[in-house]
Amino acid sequence: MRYWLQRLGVAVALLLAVSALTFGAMNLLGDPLFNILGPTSASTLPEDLEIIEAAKAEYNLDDPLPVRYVKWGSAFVTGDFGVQFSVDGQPPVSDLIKERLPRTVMLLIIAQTMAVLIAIPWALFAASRADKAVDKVSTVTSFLFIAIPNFGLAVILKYLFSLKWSIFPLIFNAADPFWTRVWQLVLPAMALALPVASVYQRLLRTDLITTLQEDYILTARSKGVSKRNVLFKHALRPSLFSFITIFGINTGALLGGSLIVEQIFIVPGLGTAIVEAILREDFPVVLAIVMIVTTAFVVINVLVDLLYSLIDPRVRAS
Amino acid sequence: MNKNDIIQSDRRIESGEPLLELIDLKTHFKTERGLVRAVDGVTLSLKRGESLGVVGESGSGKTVLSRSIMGLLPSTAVKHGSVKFAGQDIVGFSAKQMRHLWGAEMSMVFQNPLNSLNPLMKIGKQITEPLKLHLGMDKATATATALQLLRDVRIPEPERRLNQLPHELSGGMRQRVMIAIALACGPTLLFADEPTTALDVTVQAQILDLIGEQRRDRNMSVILVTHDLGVVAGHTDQIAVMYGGKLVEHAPTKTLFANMKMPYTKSLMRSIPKLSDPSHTRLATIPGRPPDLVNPPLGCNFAPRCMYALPKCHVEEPPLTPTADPKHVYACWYPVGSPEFEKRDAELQATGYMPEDFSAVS
Amino acid sequence: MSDATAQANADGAASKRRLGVGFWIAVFWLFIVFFAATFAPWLPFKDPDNNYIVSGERPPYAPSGTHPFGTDQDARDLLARTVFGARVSLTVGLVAIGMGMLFGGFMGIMAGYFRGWWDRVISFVFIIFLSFPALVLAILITALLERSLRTISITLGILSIAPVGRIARATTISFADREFVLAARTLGAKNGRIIIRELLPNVLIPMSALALLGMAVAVVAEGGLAFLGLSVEKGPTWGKVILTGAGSRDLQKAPWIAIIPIIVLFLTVLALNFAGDRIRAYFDVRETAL
Amino acid sequence: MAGTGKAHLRDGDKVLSIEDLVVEFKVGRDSTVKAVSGISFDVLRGETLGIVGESGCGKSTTGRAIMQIPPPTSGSIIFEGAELTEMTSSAVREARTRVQMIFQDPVSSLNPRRSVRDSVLEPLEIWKRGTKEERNKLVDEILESVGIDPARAAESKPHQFSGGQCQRISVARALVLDPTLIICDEPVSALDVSVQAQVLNLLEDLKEKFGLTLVFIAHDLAVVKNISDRVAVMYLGKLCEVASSDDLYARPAHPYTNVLLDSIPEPDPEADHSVGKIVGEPPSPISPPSGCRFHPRCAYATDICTRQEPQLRPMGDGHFVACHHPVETPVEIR
Amino acid sequence: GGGSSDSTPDETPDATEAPDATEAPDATEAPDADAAPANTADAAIEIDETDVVEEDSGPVAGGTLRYGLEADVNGINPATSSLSSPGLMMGNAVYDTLAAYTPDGQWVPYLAESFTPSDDFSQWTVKVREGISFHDGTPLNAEALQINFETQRADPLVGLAVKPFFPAENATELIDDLTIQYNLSEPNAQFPGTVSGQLGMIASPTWLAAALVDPNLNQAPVGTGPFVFESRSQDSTTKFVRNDNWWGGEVYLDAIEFIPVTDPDTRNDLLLNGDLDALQTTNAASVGDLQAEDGIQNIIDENGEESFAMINTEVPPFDDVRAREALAQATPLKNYRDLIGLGISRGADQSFVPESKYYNPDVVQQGDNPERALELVAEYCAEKGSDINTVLGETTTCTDGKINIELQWSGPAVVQTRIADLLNEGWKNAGFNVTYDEKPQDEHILETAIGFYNVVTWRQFGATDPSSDNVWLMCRTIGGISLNWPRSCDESRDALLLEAQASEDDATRVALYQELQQKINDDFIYIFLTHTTWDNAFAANVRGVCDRLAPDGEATQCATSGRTWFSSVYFAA
Ligand SMILES: Nc1ncnc2c1ncn2[C@@H]1O[C@H](COP(=O)(O)OP(=O)(O)OP(=O)(O)O)[C@@H](O)[C@H]1O
Ligand SMILES: Nc1ncnc2c1ncn2[C@@H]1O[C@H](COP(=O)(O)OP(=O)(O)OP(=O)(O)O)[C@@H](O)[C@H]1O
Ligand SMILES: [Mg+2]
Ligand SMILES: [Mg+2]
Repeated sequence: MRYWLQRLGVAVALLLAVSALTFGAMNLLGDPLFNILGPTSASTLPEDLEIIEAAKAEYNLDDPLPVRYVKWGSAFVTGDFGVQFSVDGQPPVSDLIKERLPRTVMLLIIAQTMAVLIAIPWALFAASRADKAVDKVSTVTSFLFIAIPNFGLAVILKYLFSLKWSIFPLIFNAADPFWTRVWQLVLPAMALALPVASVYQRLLRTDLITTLQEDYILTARSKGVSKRNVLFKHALRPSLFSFITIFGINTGALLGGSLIVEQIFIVPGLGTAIVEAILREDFPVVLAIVMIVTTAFVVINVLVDLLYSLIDPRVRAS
Repeated sequence: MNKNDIIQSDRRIESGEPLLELIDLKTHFKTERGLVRAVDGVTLSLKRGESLGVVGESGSGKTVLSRSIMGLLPSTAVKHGSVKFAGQDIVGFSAKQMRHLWGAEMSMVFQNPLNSLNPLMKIGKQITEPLKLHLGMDKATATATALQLLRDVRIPEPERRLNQLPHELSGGMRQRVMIAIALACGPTLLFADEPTTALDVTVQAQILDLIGEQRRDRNMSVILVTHDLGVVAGHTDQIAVMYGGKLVEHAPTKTLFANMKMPYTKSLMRSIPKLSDPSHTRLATIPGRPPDLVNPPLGCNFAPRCMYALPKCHVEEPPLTPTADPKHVYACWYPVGSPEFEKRDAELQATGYMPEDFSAVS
Repeated sequence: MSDATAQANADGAASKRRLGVGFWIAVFWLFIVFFAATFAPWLPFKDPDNNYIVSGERPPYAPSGTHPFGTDQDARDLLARTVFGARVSLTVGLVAIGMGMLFGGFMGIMAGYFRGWWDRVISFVFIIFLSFPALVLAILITALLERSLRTISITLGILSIAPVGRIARATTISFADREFVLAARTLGAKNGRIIIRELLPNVLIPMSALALLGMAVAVVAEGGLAFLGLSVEKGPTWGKVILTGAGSRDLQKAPWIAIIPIIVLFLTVLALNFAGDRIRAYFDVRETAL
Repeated sequence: MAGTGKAHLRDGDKVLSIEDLVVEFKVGRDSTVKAVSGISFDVLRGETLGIVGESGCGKSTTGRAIMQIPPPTSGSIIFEGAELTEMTSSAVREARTRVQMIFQDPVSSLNPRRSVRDSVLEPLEIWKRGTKEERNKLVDEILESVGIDPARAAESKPHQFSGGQCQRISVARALVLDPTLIICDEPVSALDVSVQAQVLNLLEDLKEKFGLTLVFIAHDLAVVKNISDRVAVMYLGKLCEVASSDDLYARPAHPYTNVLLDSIPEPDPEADHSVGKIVGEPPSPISPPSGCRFHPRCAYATDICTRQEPQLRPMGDGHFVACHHPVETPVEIR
Repeated sequence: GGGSSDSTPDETPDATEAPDATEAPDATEAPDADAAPANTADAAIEIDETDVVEEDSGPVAGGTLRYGLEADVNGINPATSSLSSPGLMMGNAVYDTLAAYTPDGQWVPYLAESFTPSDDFSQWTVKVREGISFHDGTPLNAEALQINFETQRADPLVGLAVKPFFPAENATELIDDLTIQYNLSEPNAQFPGTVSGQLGMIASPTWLAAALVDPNLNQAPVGTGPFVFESRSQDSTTKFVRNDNWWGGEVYLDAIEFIPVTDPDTRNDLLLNGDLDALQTTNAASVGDLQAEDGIQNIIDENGEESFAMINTEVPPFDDVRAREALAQATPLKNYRDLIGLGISRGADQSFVPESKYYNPDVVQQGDNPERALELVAEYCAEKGSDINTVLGETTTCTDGKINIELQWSGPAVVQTRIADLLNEGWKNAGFNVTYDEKPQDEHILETAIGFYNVVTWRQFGATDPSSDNVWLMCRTIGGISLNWPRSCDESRDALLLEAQASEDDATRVALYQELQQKINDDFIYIFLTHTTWDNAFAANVRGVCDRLAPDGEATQCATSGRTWFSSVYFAA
């Protein structure tokens, strides 16, 4: 219990730090007034000055930075993420998030699922034949996938699967029915998943090989357990730890990858949104997305911890 | 091989034929450095109910020997010679064929009880696994049997243990569980590879007693692998001494301790501090390090470190020679008791068995 | 020694002690790339910015004797652009990982050696950086500041601090518990000496293997930034050169524009990854003796 | 047993004197491991004190407490007349040069990335002893005396040596600063018997040659007996019995000592191995048993053992035991 | 369509920048957008008939048209959003304009029943048709027009294009329920043309008022048009469904989905794959491909904007005409036209295509003359080399005999970068030392508007009627925020512009505009590069794109600056 409280404390501190950093950076390096008003912010006409004054008052721009941060933060925790500066009419950021988040979440879920479904059997296969020819081929393959930059892979996949062979659709269309949209996300997810699967595979393979050298594997074999059952029942579970850790950490990295993949596959998700928002210095959007991502990161890593203790009761004990 | 063969061979065992027979067993590993001759020609036999101690320094091939018999070797290993188990040559058996023997006919207890139990699997499951596998028991029967096994190895509160994980048990208890697993299907041959090295002395005594007791109760053969002459002394019927992958001396326990023939065995014996000796008693040492198994020395493996070695030892490999007692064999040109040995020993006595030059050791 | 480890060591010893042909091929490739990049202005490459238009023929021109890698849509020589692009990509990689090693390594060792509050604070800083998706941070900085080589190198440098630092910390911790460190303390060595003489050599090797991987990551990250239009403004970089030909139209009609630089990038990243992996394995001294 | 008391402390030229040493480690928020709970002993100049006991009984912790890593929770450690626990950290650093330690794992006690000669030279460099030539000469001499070829040491890393050789190098490193006291924490447990003998012999030789005082920690009573003049038996953070090594073997008074002795497998097939039996598992040092800490596993335990902690009392001939029911009747006090 | 902020013939907005040329330029463009009574515009509109399949039996109802746009928009409120081509396209679905153009460039009434000018063209009386109501049920009347006008004028950005041409007071008068009078500051014979684009799109006043309070409503437009807004997902699909009660008659399509696809290649691929039924593009390569493709119908329009490099005449060094000329002479015009225009977008010397009646054959864009450029640079530097180029900070205009300038453009976009590199390649070899400054589009527009630049790449001009482009050229639009981006004021030029605007006579106007072109050319304000080629491409089964009729029966223009209309569109059965 205490442990979880402590985790919570760290999580909160982390969110505060991340938000303060982002908030500070955006306000110091950017020009919020311009981002709210656009060209009008530079106007010297009297009627425009009024608008400028009004905007300054509305967005507390005359307050010192810390005060603004606190105001932003206290609104944020009540679910008021502010308005989008760069969109006409300044609709609430929460609208954007509501629309985009599910797409990105779906993309990441498909990607992670694919990665795991590819990586685990692959690793089991490679580890059970460690250092044989097949394993070497698999190692080379995984190296290739790790070394190919995600933008390169995305471009190649799109070219082959969408353009050349027309297996997957070229574009995400928000107006299509749910399952069609899911289908539209499969190829982008694949671009994210393949390198990640390779990373998972290599990690899991190494751990499996280590595990397979443990005495208890020998025990299992000397009991007469078949090779397959040794792999699945005895070796897999104890080998999952670094895999799970990386799985948690990778969620952040995957989101980074989705910035580019969403761009290439034209998926209007959080990745596209944040790139756009950053370019236009749409602070509330950037902040909201950064906070969501960080929170997700924290939550996932807590889940990973939970998963740990599920997999390994020894952790629960301590 | 199938189950029937084994049952058939049971008759032969009772008829006094050896349960296990090794004839010139060699196990070599292919590595980039070259061929590692981890076990290099071992001939032995063991009757049902007997216990054999295998001793030797680290790296002498004890573990590889027992795993060669079990067929639990990595793929880089190459075996020659023959291993007859219950009359059947199992040297060429595939892992699939061996699976019927593992657990059921021969099983193993490992050195490190911390590692040899699956850390994430409940004790109960680990014990019932082979029962279901080999004896086809259903869950309830298997659990009942497991309970009985835990009682047999004297684990307190066995019911509770079934649902515990290894880390919740102490080292000694884990080793007992290991033994219970090994005994589960009533094997005829048990390998115990340094079963007590990681344990405290007090616990060690308990475990060794337990193994001995189970051996008698079950009329099982035991091969006890250890580097501790003290351990084999009190718990085996015969002893095989290994050096550099070779069997260098083999005798019934009492015979061996009474009449060590190999200078190596003798030096090993002398290097152990004994409680009965007064404090500050000078210990004998064996200079140098064990032979490189890729390029073993010419002649006797032990010659380079042997304080009694004569030129012949460096050229010609001594064969296994029986003594007056045909059960006692050794491989040495100038065994303890031979005139050459005695002469040299007298010289050494004067120097307190210290090798003259330490740097020769490095 | 338990039998399992004995065996593992014996198994591993065989393949571990040699770097292998693959490693040397990787090093050879890296050497070529680094050499060409470093001395590009003095080597007989074409002008990477010039438009080598052949009158009457519309670029892009396919690879040929005059343009071994072909040209892009503006008839610029892709070999020259790839080589000059390497200057940027490799600078970014080197600066990034240099910063990572310097700051991350320092912080990681401090955290791992002193533990306690040092550790808590530094680890927290690392977590902050790790919980941002790196690319988001990179875009944030490059979008808000000028997009010069310096900004981008430093940005990616900042990003490599946390990952390198974490490894440094973990390695330090694993060594700080070893008895030789304890021995150094019992001999009266002060903290500074222990860190420099005892820990650093041990931490540095895993870190330098990581450095190669980190360089690979930075080189790819530059490409990612280029894909978002946020790489260095002026002059070719690998990412920008690839992006020029990455449209589906050019991929079909003039695939060499994107594919050749992608292959160069890919091979370089592969070589860095591979060399890093080999070095790590090579120096992974598991104490074998006994 | 869980004995306290100081009856066994002696007068004389004491190199080290420890009184009421307590070391506790916080684990988690509200539990402490009571690793060492108030032990006292002393070591005379030129003497070898052996400390034996089961795994986890606090042997290493005691050894490290002497080096002040970590400093003990309470108690006094007087080394050559000076109280270590009250020294400034630089004074402790200075004092450490005269107390040295050798560890159990020979390989991990040496820096894997430095040549072993470097490791041996290191202490001299730290303390800037002598000129460069003098330092080199000294190191070479000491390496020779532990049987390591200095030339090879200069170019080799630890993993190129065997365990026994590494342990000898550790000994050389401990020796270069010319210490008074060396604490050996299970220096031979990881070695093969043949190599173990080499190291034990070496220690005996060096002790004579350099006039050392040793504290020798081990779990193997036979080894301890071989090298020690006096042996202290520990159980769960307390002392059970202190005696000269021959005396301890001849007439072990504490039930635990008896069990220990009986458990040792003698390399003699005729030996009787059926006597000492111990029951149960060692209790947790987080919540040690009341009274005599050995009582839950003791065949002789009575009511008093659960309530009252026995004090060390003399059994004659410098033999002390902390037990309410010693196996041999102790000499009546006064 | 007039000035997009975009500099190039290619897809302006770049990959990351979804909404296009947002701000000022569009808004401003709209008012005068398309008013030419007698423009030969037509000459440059070409319908690629070859691919049109056999005429079928006639319009049938049904089907959803998926239209690929070059960018998404920020909002679809004609009174407050600066609508770029994609925005205007969506507007065409949901709004009707007061006037429309015929294929030969004449304005005709559309939502308005009639336009009646005063004698001097300084007052226009507009009467709207009776019995029309907005999608929300609000009736269309004169007051609705007035509210639309005032909302436009009050908007800080859209207002920029309105205010310079109307008096502050009494700009409109309500005559009766359906009639309103507009009072202009100066005579304008082309007034109805100005209400055929964004400024003529009439939105529901109820909705306009609500949108002022809740600006989110800008995303959900309400007009009188043939389609009713249904849903919008930013950067993805905006959907409109058929208005079954459209005043103009039967509408065939069930729905239209507008899908922004910023990458021109992908947009093409989607059309060819059948994921889209139509698209707009200006990318020369794409246009070429689409024309080569069988089964695709193309509507090509070269009348639109021109691409050029635009020079800020206020800040040294370009306050000196020699420096400007040097830059022009240094410009690799041929390379640009070959490599970027690909022979698809033709080279431009002025803002009129050769087919236009206003075209001045004597005006030739200077360029490709580095020797001349170097001479001028030397001359300039000798004299004014120590002036300060404030755009570059405290840098002098010349160092080492080279002029230091900054090139700014809107990015990120691949083609934009290629263009910058290409221009730089010419400039740097002819005495210029160029600093790059790539800016996100809105910042780019802002810095251009406030005059914080040396030279930018830009795209603008080409209104159906040239008078609609006045706003870019007149002295009165210079200010804190200038729509006269180059900040080049010439009273005599203004006089020409006003005279042309007030005249209905073709010959007079031709002469005036030709003189104007010569003036601009002499001043080296713009370095004209190419004429933009707009292509609206349709799948083979899309019909009726050019069949839209005005209520009074005239045929209407079928595409302008990349946008088309939808009321007559249907899918072949
Ligand atoms: N898989 C393997 N490949 C190559 N060599 C091996 C392998 N397994 C063991 N060896 C080598 O075979 C020799 C004998 O090893 P083995 O494990 O049998 O020794 P041991 O007598 O059991 O020693 P210990 O007392 O340390 O357990 C050693 O030199 C070891 O390095
Ligand atoms: N740093 C520490 N933190 C917490 N507990 C510790 C720490 N060091 C030692 N302990 C605990 O203190 C007790 C005594 O440990 P110590 O290492 O002194 O035993 P030992 O007698 O040397 O055992 P061994 O024979 O296994 O080396 C053990 O229960 C151990 O778990
Ligand atoms: Mg072994
Ligand atoms: Mg210890």
